[in-house]
Amino acid sequence: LAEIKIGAVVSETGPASSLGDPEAKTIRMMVEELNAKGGIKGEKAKLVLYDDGGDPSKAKTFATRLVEDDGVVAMVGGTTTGTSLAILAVAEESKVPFISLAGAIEIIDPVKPFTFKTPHTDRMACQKIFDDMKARGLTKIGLISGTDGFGASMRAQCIAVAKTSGIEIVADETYGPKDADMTPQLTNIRNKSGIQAVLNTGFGQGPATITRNYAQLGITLPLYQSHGVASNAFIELSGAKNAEGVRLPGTALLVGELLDPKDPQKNVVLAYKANFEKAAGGAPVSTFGGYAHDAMRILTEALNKAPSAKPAAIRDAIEGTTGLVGTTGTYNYSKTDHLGLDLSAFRMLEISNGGWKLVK
Amino acid sequence: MLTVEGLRSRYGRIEVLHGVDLFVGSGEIVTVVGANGAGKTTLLRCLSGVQPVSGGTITFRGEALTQVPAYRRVARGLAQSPEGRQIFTNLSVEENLRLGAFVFADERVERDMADAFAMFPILKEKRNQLAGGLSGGQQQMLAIARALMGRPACLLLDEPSMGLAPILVAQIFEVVKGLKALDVTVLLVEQNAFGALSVADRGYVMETGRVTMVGPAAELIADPRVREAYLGI
Amino acid sequence: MSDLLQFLVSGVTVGAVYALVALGFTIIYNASDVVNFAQGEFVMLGGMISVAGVAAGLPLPLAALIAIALTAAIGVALNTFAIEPARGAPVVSLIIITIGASIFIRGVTQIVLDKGTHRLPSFSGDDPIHVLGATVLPQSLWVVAGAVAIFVALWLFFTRTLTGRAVLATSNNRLAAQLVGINTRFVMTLSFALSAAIGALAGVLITPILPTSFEIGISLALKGFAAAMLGGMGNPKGALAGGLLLGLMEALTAGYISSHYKDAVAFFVILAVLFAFPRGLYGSNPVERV
Amino acid sequence: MRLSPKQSTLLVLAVLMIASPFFFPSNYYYRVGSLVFVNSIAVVGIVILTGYAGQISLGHAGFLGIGGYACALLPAHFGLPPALAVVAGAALSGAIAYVVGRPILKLKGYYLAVATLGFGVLVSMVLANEGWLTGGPDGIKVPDPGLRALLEQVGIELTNPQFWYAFCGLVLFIGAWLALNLRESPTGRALRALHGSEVAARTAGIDVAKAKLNAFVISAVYASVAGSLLALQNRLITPDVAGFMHSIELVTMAVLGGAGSVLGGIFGAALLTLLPQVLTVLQDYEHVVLGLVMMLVMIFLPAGLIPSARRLLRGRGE
Amino acid sequence: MSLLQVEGLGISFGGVTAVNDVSFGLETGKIVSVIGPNGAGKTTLFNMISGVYLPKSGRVRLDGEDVTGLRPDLLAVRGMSRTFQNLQIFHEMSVLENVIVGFHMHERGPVLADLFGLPGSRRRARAAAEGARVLLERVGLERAAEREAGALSYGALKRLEIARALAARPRVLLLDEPAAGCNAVETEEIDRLICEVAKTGVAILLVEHDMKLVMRLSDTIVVLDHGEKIAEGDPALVSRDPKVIEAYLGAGTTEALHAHG
Ligand SMILES: Nc1ncnc2c1ncn2[C@@H]1O[C@H](COP(=O)(O)OP(=O)(O)OP(=O)(O)O)[C@@H](O)[C@H]1O
Ligand SMILES: Nc1ncnc2c1ncn2[C@@H]1O[C@H](COP(=O)(O)OP(=O)(O)OP(=O)(O)O)[C@@H](O)[C@H]1O
Ligand SMILES: [Mg+2]
Ligand SMILES: [Mg+2]
Repeated sequence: LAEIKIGAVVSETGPASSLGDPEAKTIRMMVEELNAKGGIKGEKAKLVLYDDGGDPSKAKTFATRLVEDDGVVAMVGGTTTGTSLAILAVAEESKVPFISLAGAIEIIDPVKPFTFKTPHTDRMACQKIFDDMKARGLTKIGLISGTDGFGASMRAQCIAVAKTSGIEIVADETYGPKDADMTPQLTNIRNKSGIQAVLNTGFGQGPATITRNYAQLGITLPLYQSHGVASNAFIELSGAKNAEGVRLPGTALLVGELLDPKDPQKNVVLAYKANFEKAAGGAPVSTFGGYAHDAMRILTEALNKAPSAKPAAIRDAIEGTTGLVGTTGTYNYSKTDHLGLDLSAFRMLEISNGGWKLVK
Repeated sequence: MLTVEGLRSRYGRIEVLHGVDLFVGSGEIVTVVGANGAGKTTLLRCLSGVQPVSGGTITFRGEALTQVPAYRRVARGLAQSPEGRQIFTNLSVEENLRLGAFVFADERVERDMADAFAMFPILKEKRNQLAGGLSGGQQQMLAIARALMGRPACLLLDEPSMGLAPILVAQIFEVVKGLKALDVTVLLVEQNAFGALSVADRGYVMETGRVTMVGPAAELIADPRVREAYLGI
Repeated sequence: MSDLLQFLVSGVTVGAVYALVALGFTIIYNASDVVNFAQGEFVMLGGMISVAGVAAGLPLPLAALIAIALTAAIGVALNTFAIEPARGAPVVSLIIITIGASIFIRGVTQIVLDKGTHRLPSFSGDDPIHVLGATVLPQSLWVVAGAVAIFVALWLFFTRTLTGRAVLATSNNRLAAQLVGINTRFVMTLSFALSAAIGALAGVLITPILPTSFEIGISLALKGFAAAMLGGMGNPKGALAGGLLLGLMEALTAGYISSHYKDAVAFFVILAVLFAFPRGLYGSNPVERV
Repeated sequence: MRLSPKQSTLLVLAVLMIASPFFFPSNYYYRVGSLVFVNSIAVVGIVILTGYAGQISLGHAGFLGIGGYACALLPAHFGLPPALAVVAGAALSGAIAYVVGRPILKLKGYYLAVATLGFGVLVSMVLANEGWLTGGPDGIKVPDPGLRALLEQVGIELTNPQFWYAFCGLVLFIGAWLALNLRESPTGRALRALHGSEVAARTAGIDVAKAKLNAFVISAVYASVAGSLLALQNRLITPDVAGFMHSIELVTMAVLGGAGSVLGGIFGAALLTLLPQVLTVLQDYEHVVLGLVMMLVMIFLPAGLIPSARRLLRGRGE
Repeated sequence: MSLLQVEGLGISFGGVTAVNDVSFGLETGKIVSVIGPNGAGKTTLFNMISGVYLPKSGRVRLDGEDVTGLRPDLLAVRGMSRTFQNLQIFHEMSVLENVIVGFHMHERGPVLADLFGLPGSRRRARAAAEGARVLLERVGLERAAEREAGALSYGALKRLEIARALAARPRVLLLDEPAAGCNAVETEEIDRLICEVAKTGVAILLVEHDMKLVMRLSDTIVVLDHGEKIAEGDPALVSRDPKVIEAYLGAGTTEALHAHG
């Protein structure tokens, strides 16, 4: 009996481990599930997963290994934009389809034949946040971002998007991802005259520190965080009291129970949440695990649809994905769109009483 | 007091002591002379336990010493003023002396220190200065004084007269003689063979890791071979 | 004015965190000239083990005590099984051992505990204290008090106790230390135990401010190392001053110049200080005659 | 005929380089091999600086970064061919090392370490923060140097990994040869002498400051070339290459292999590059085992892989 | 004008004057000894002359040229070389290499030539190695040439330092207690060596506590006490100077000296 080998390269450890760890867990879990259900057309799927520690050079090496040595037919992974760019170079050169889990738009723009991605772009996140701000009449905002890839890239996107969406960024501060205190930056932001809201782009523990410092300084302006913290862990680290009222764009994943029963994502989301929490020993789901979930769903479906388990055939099948409902949104790939999501997939969430609330 | 039998020691794979036998009686002053590289320093290092022994035994005051770790030997009455002085350069002169009495933190330390200062007044003058700044000879004095702070029953001196002014060389040999009166046993390694043999009761001659001659100091001084090879007369 | 005060508060808080780590470096360094790159892991262990203890239902003080004791034991084990067997190896080799140990400890923590990020509850609540328009979290006061207390203890240890002197003597001249009857092996064991315990205590104190995870140790060690060198390695005074100075520089740069380059400015100042004082602010200048 | 240590080192190196591919089951091993070579090039530089001259740098990855980014930025902004960018990057690194080294090398031991660390942090910070120029934390694309195409025109067809294996191997070989020449030369001896005693070196007529600076500049050039090769074969460079962790890794490689030995440095680089590849099968236990191996090597071979092994072998010979 | 002229040199450490206003001269081919009690400032004087310490006052002239405070390596180039009381050995290099380093000024060349192993560089290195072997033979260490220097006994290291200092082919040689750690017979060998060197026209400045050696070798003796020059003159004169006897020699030694001498 032949095996279908699927490759994965994620940043399970290293600076992006809070993203990569749930991704790795999800990928492992879903391959198990797949095999438990009988595999693909009767063939078992075998997962080869490597941890790149967040280092693009390592990611490239592991991608090469997957393709050249392990002989995988498709790859998922690339937790950060840097690692994704490294992997996609290998994917394109060796013509093996790759579904990236990172945010930056350059991964799929311009479209490359073998590269796809599941997360929203950070540009879309900025758009979503700014839309919500404008709806509340907030147009003068302060920006604070982490200096890591995620924070810096989203900062750049938000500055670009702000120009066209009538938002004025009057303060632009940064912090290191492991800094212990951000009160000086927040003090400066608070002091900007006419400022109406604050947006933080970042992931990991930094945003939690921001949120606590925000409360410490008694700043009452609305605080927006990015989708990088869309997980219950964020509320825990920030303290529910401090996080009260914080808004962020997230996926349906965190608010599965609150979704309209008719919402097509509801079942997908609840099922993934239940499975993940069981498999991960109670660790809370995060948006990032969701991206991996969607990537695996897309890949599984393509494997089932494809006439053969050859990379080229799989690629074609992935590109043909339409109406696939994932935790992040509904995917419709095409020759010209390897992202397959639109803004509607993002939902504006608000933290309320230590839990999540959908902003209507 | 101190008996060494068949002592062997090596640096890496090269053996430099090939079975040394040596005996120091209680209250005796015994000197070891020998050319550069004969193994005198290595012998003393073995006695203090800072050099691994690969064969033979050391017995001190009737007890086997070979297995006793270096730091326990001071408390048992064995102190050394080592070659190259080995003072604590980053600590003050006074702290060096106090550490000499590390194993006996009691009132007698102050008295001993006063004695040491009486012996070497310059050390008292420089007591609060970092020992690393002392002149070579001053450091040598400090090393000797520090060894005495260890209240040795048996004192091991490795070339104590090195770098000392002639006046002090004479004084050091006086001190050694004086120790005898205090019932301190002394094992003295010296290049100043004439001086050493003059104060010693007995002497050993070492050549390339072996004892080649042994006898009362007076006899050795008179021995033509010793006179030619070590006294240069 | 209140802004300046807020920046200072922030700087002192962060600086105290750095100082705590830097203080941990001093003992092992003073005993062996080795900068123990696993010091950050001791801090991490203090936090992570306490977190696990609290999660298992223990009261925080008990969990903290267990964390400190366990970490000290790990420090001793590191010395016994890795540093002591390599005695006589060049200092760089010993440093590499500590780097290996830090990777090892991180790996074990990730397996035995978890990969998550955790926070301990603040010791005296999260209600900010207002002072002249600035706000301070009570936990910051705990951290500062901890740094000062450890500093005083270490300073007394090294200047007032014979054991402290023995530690210094051991690194200055291990051979001579043995010759005067110092059990250098015990000195090393003690140093690792104390360093690890100080690290763990630091971890307990800072985890309510700076959430911990198995990977937090490296960045803490880096900053702590920089702080210790700024102040002068080996001197508790230097560790405290270096830590606070580094924290203040970062906060004031973030406040008045630019948060983008706050770490850069901090390193610039370190470089500038070292050019003026090649052994840090309080580093001792060894006199070696030739 | 008896071979000199230099000749035997080069012979061992050449044999390993040429023979290894016969055991490669797939193209991927060329990739790993070329990474070993790239790391080795940087580590040989560290061997000169730390092994010969005893000066510790915890910021050498900064020069890797400069070399790497030179290959990305010079072609993009000045239209320089990537191959020339390697040279320009090396020259730039050398020049920066010259300027930075002058004041920094007055410091000693850990103080030098923290100053170089500061330099490395500054470099990686500029690379990460000045996104408009450098592409920010996610890095920037590097153009293809077109050397492989050139080879194809003369009829040599290699896959991408094969090409880089051969190319990096060649550069390493040259780098090792230079470092070995240096070791037994007056300049190299001066470096090793000042490692032993600066005062004595001075009174022997050695301009200590200049000698250290020479070593610093040479090692910076090595690091820079390594960075360039890494960037060119990855076709991507990110600020991580210049990061603190990477600097530590380089020093670790050098010390594990045996700080004063060129062959040792190369073996250290090979060990730390290959080990993570091998350990992937252990999954969660990867780091545990990696840390353990590092400790064990240093405990049982305290002078590093090669010097300690030599000592053991010599012992058996007697 | 003397080859080496010391004029009013002085220095202090933490307020304590170590050397104060010391002057003397040294001619080609002559041996001048500096003696004095421990801590008199002899080594400090050497350190100032050889550029290790920067004097607080006074001048050092070499060939009439003011070289005060010049870096040791620049002084070495001008022909000054020395040994150290506290041994400064390149422990991890071989005994032979230690001496070759002494040849540095004569074997050095462009860095690039060394990197590329150009023939010139190799030739210079070979010449230095040959010269070094000859010197090792002169100090009786030829059998230890390939050993690691750190493995030598103290007395052997002392002689290694002399060989290294000679390798620089100095015009002025400063020897700080060269016979310390050597027995009477070994001291005689050093005695002979110093004589030979002086005969080749090297000016030698010697610090030594072995009075027999000093008395036999010196053309002139300078006596320091508490950093001040208290006497200067030929050996016979100085050894009878009551000030010198009181501060330094002690009565017994003088008798012994004259008895043997
Ligand atoms: N660290 C070492 N490693 C290897 N060999 C050594 C070491 N120390 C000393 N030796 C060798 O051991 C032998 C004995 O040396 P030791 O120092 O004991 O001689 P010594 O009699 O004290 O000589 P000296 O009168 O010069 O002090 C010598 O051949 C020396 O080269
Ligand atoms: N770097 C220093 N720091 C402090 N004091 C110093 C320093 N260098 C020298 N001294 C002091 O200067 C004085 C002279 O020392 P020096 O070493 O020159 O004496 P010396 O004549 O060589 O003595 P010896 O015969 O013992 O070698 C001593 O009292 C010494 O303590
Ligand atoms: Mg000896
Ligand atoms: Mg002197």
